[in-house]
Amino acid sequence: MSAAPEPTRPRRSGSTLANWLLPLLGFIVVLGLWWAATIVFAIDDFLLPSPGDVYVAFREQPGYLLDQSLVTLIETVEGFLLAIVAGVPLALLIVRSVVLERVLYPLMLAVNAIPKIAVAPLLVIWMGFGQAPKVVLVFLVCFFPVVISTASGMKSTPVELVELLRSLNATRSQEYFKLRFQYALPQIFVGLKTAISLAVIGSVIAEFVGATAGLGYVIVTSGASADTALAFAAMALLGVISIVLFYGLVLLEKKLLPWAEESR
Amino acid sequence: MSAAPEPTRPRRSGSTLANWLLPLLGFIVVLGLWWAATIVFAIDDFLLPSPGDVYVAFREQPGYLLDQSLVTLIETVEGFLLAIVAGVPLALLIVRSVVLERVLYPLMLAVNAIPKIAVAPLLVIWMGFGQAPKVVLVFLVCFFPVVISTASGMKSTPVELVELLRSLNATRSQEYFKLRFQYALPQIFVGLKTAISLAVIGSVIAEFVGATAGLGYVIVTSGASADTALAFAAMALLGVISIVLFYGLVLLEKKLLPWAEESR
Amino acid sequence: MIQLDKVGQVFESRDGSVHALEGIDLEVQENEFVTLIGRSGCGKSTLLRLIAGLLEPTNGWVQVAGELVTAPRPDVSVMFQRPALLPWRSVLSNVMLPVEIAGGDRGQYRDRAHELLHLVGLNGFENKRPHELSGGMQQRVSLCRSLITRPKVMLMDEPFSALDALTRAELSEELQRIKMELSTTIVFVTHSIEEAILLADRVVVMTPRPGQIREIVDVRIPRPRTLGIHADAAAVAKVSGQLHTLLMAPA
Amino acid sequence: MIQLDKVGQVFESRDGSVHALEGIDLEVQENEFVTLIGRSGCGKSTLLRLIAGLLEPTNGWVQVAGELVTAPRPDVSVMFQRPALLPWRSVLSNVMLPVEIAGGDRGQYRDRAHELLHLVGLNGFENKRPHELSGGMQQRVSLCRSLITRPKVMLMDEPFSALDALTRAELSEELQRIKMELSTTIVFVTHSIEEAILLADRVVVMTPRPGQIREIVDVRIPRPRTLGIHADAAAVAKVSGQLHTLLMAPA
Amino acid sequence: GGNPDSTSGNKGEKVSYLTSFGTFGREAYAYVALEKGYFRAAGLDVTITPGSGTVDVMKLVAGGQADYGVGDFTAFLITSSKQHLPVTTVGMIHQRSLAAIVALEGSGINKAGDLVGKKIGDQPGSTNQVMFPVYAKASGIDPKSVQFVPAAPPALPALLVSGQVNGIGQFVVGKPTIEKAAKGKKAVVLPYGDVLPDLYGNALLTRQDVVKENPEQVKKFTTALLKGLADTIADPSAAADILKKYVPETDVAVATAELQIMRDYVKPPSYTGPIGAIQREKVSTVEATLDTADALESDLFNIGDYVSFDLAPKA
Ligand SMILES: Nc1ncnc2c1ncn2[C@@H]1O[C@H](COP(=O)(O)OP(=O)(O)OP(=O)(O)O)[C@@H](O)[C@H]1O
Ligand SMILES: Nc1ncnc2c1ncn2[C@@H]1O[C@H](COP(=O)(O)OP(=O)(O)OP(=O)(O)O)[C@@H](O)[C@H]1O
Ligand SMILES: Cc1ncc(C[n+]2csc(CCO)c2C)c(N)n1
Ligand SMILES: [Mg+2]
Ligand SMILES: [Mg+2]
Repeated sequence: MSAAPEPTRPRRSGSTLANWLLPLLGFIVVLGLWWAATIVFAIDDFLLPSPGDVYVAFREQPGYLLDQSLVTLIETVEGFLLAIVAGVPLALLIVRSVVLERVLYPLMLAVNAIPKIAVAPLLVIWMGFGQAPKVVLVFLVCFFPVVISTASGMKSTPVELVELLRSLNATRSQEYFKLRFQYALPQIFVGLKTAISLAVIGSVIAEFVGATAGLGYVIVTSGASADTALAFAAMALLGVISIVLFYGLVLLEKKLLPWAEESR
Repeated sequence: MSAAPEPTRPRRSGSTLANWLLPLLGFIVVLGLWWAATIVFAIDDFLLPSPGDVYVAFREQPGYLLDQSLVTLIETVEGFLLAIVAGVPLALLIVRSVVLERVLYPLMLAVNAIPKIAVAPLLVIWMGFGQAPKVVLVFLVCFFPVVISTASGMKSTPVELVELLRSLNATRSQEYFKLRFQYALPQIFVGLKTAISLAVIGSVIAEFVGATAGLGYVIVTSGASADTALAFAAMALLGVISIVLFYGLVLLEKKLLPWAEESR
Repeated sequence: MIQLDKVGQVFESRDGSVHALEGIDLEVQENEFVTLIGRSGCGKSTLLRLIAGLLEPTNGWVQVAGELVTAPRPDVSVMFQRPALLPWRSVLSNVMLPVEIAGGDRGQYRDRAHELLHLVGLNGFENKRPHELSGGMQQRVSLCRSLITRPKVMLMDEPFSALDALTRAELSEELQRIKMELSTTIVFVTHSIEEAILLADRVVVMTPRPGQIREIVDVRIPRPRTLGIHADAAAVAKVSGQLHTLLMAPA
Repeated sequence: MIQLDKVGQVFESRDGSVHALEGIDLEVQENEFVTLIGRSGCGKSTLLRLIAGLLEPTNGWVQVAGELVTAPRPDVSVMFQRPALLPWRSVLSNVMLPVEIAGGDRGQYRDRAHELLHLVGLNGFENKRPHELSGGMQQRVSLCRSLITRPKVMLMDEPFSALDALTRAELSEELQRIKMELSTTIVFVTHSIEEAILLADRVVVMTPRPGQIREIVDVRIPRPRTLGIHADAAAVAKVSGQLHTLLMAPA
Repeated sequence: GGNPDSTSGNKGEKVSYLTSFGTFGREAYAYVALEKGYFRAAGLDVTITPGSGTVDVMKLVAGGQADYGVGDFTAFLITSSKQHLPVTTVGMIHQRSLAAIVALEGSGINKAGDLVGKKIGDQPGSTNQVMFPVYAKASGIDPKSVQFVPAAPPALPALLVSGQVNGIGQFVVGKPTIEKAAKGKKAVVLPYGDVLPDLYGNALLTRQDVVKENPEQVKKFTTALLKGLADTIADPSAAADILKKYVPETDVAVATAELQIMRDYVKPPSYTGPIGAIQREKVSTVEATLDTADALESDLFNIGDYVSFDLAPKA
């Protein structure tokens, strides 16, 4: 309870240099091992291109690849935002009504269990070749974690705080907007961080079917012409997009919720 | 702190009947809407088969579909178990070494960001047509949530308990096996529950490429011969497998960790 | 100010019904300081929640300021065992929360908030977040919050029990001082005999299963009272012994 | 039994170094009951952790039973503020944990575990899980656990502070009884003056920044001592007032 | 239930084989050869696995995961010119290309000229898409006047029937499947072979080192497989029944219809050579056609590395 730091809580060890250096080191070691493997075992580059091959594939058409990355990025972000816009209010309803919760949870679980890759062609058939089916797929993929984390965050609001607002004669919407939603934010961010990786995968899966652009499209077409190095370059860009979006959320969280880190 | 129930904690509302009836009702309503939609809008059955069509497709070859389900189920469970067997020890290492954590986390994040569907063909090229690439893909998909949840569970062990064991002069391995691992179990189960849905999806994705059996194979082949009803039947079975595995884990957790529910 | 008449409260739960309170008759005068003491589970919190309008009695009735209580009242404030501050709000905006919820004129109350924070020695901390304060400071913020709307009645459910004994003593003395400056009626739940005696005009001793009032003890020690060495040590020891016996003995 | 000689402890942290303890000289006799009292952050827990061997002093040295302390010792047991029970273990197996960790003969100790549980009034609860017990009962289990290996020294860090005042009084009295039956040396940290006086042969009063011993007060009140009405009220009030003054005044 | 991954069960030389795509009726001949014991008689213990398109088959054969596989010859040449996979052709399943654009009756598409301004769905990199410019030029339309949208092969029939596209790239043998999906509507098939008679269809592929190190096995395998192919086109419905035995989800009627169509592509009416033969002149024509279409990447490309004329049945 005292403001003094807890004596035995493990401290973040030291320098920000280590924060960057160690992960970088990890990546370099992995790249090195990969490269060595392709040389030592003389692996054909259609089986496993070396990092050099992948870099060459990227250098050959950087502009094109970046354009495709942008397409994927936009689909990803749109679907992700859509999932937030739809998921948060639904979570609110679920928290307010036990009946709705009982009815909707197993349904969402079942929908979540359906492999989205099997749904992608159906979406194209229903919605055509535009961005719509991609955004919808991303939405489908993100929806579940967003709803679950928002609902469970709002439910975990301590009874003492809820009772405080009740004792102040707060309305239902004050209870939800001044308290529960705010309280749930850190947990909502956990859901968002889960969802964002899924979102990237979702847009790629959608682009496997009926797309004319995007990194998923690049992967399919390069696969179809046995250009494995190009496929790897596209996957590496996907990795970059994922990591950037993930740490973007981490940053946003730190900005928006400075209280969350210290007070729990 | 008292043994008496907390007065304001929301109680689980009533009967077990509602526990079953409400979700069932949800499913029935959704099936009804779906069926009505196919009739009212006269939707062609290769676009959206009615629940009846799907049932007929299942009835035509129940034995065959159940065999394929079994194939998928076995791959799923094998990859899932493999992820546990490999992920838990790795999590242990991560918890023990800050350097390893710093090196491995971003790598795992990057690997997790690569769409597994793009990896599936590569696995087949590297490992052939057997079960191996499917199991490996399931493993890849499950690994991350298992490691993350195990590591964060072990790390969240209260310092007071760790200090207790230290004060008893416990060895490092006693600290990890008598305390941290056990303490992490509820959180490990959270990871397992996340992983199991992904596992099912993973095995299906793997079966899209170079498989000769399994529900994923059924979905691909039925799609290619425009038998949408059969594809839906396979997806429904996938939903069933997912839900069964999920609730199996829930049950196992209740059995193994009766203390977890009440004491936190 | 507060009247309880044959109040009973029965909770229905899976393993049968719990008689949390039975036949409670209690009258609290305006400006009086009453403490409730009793073992865990004897219904102290339930009683407070009934007065606060957070719960409706299954038997009898509760009146505040001559009106039947059916919902939380704006002139009754509640303070809980834990500070219950919203972690994302600054100290000032936590104190202002009741005004904001009620939709009052914030400008006018802001001065009062600053005054109150000054009163409890928290001037300069207005823009800190709760996690930057110690437990005792947090509980002081919570006290200011429950005073901001000038409540006629303050209901306090073990507000200091999570604090260490020294901070607790400080805050108890502070509460007496504030009580003397602002005239409010206070019902205060505690586990501590020391605290009950220090604060109360009357101590209500409760016994559990079912929750009933066992005895009401008058504390006729002049104010301001302090812990430690003082002239009334003998009187305090007497009341203390009496309460101790009442609480420890079987009902 | 315990000797501290010019013990100092400096913690290095991001915002500079904290002098948690400085120049602590203290000798605790065999079979003595010493309580440590002081405001939050004055280094009480740090002192206990040094004696327990969980921390090495940056200055001076710590001896237990004539030997320099470098690691936790099997004949020293520690009891914390919270019960620290493993939630997946039964009461009995929680009590047996130290034996299990040390790899001792379980059969022999099992009888002792049952005896201890009987001593604290928990017979019949051996196979319950911690969450089925109240806070006071859990702390009793924790007490049994710290007694199972017949420690020569018991270090207790605010073991009862999370309990309500009445349960706390009961357990304090129980601890005195046990102490008289089993002869151990006890160092007991508390925030409560009442508790410090009730339990101690000597009360060590500490002051913060840097953590130093301000004074050591002898408590010459005959045992067994109880709360409530008793013959020594005046003596208790005197010591209590003295401690109060020492603690409240600036260092 | 059945497992399409089937072996003849006896102890012979272990050999693995990939179909070109899935286990449609058009792939029945391998199962026929297996069922009738032609492989066993040749001392081979063959495992059949469904493939997933020419390029995947090439990669799997090149990577050693399969010894033999079937893929479209044109797609094979185009891919080989870019990626130089160590794969070669040892026999020709279809003497004429099966590639076609398929539309539905009543969609206004009845001939190549009607494709102008239309939307065609196809798998990226498929022969149908790659060869379309050649086909369009030969048919007298501007290739750029037709829009191709990419889609996975399994989604193509549904896309066509749902009207999302006006036509799809398919093999001619896909007609029965489309008609089944279209619920009675007839399919209009525009085979590339009508205007590009020299294009080959599917070819039998194997690794270059197998050809070098074990030509005997290649001969035995090719002979046995082609014998199955001969039986299949002689009696399509019996072949479909055999396929059904190994692949229970087979629709026998559709498979039979496919095989009936395929007959004219394995042994065209004007064709006099043996089943499976590869003709040098025709390969040169194909190469020239591809060159004019700018479909071959590299000037260093030596077609002799990718066609093993010696091992194929001789005319
Ligand atoms: N909502 C409820 N449902 C069922 N039983 C309840 C409820 N609220 C309280 N009780 C029961 O009523 C009795 C009185 O509870 P209450 O919380 O008022 O006691 P208390 O005196 O405040 O205890 P403590 O000192 O531990 O805070 C207890 O037996 C409790 O279990
Ligand atoms: N591991 C540590 N690293 C840095 N500072 C520490 C550490 N442990 C303790 N301190 C600091 O040392 C001082 C003494 O801490 P300690 O926990 O011993 O106090 P305490 O008397 O037990 O307080 P409390 O009554 O709140 O338990 C405090 O200022 C604390 O912040
Ligand atoms: C159902 C169905 N069967 C076969 C093909 C033909 N095919 C499969 S992949 C590919 C491209 C070659 O790499 C081609 C032509 C198809 N499209 N759809
Ligand atoms: Mg209470
Ligand atoms: Mg401490």
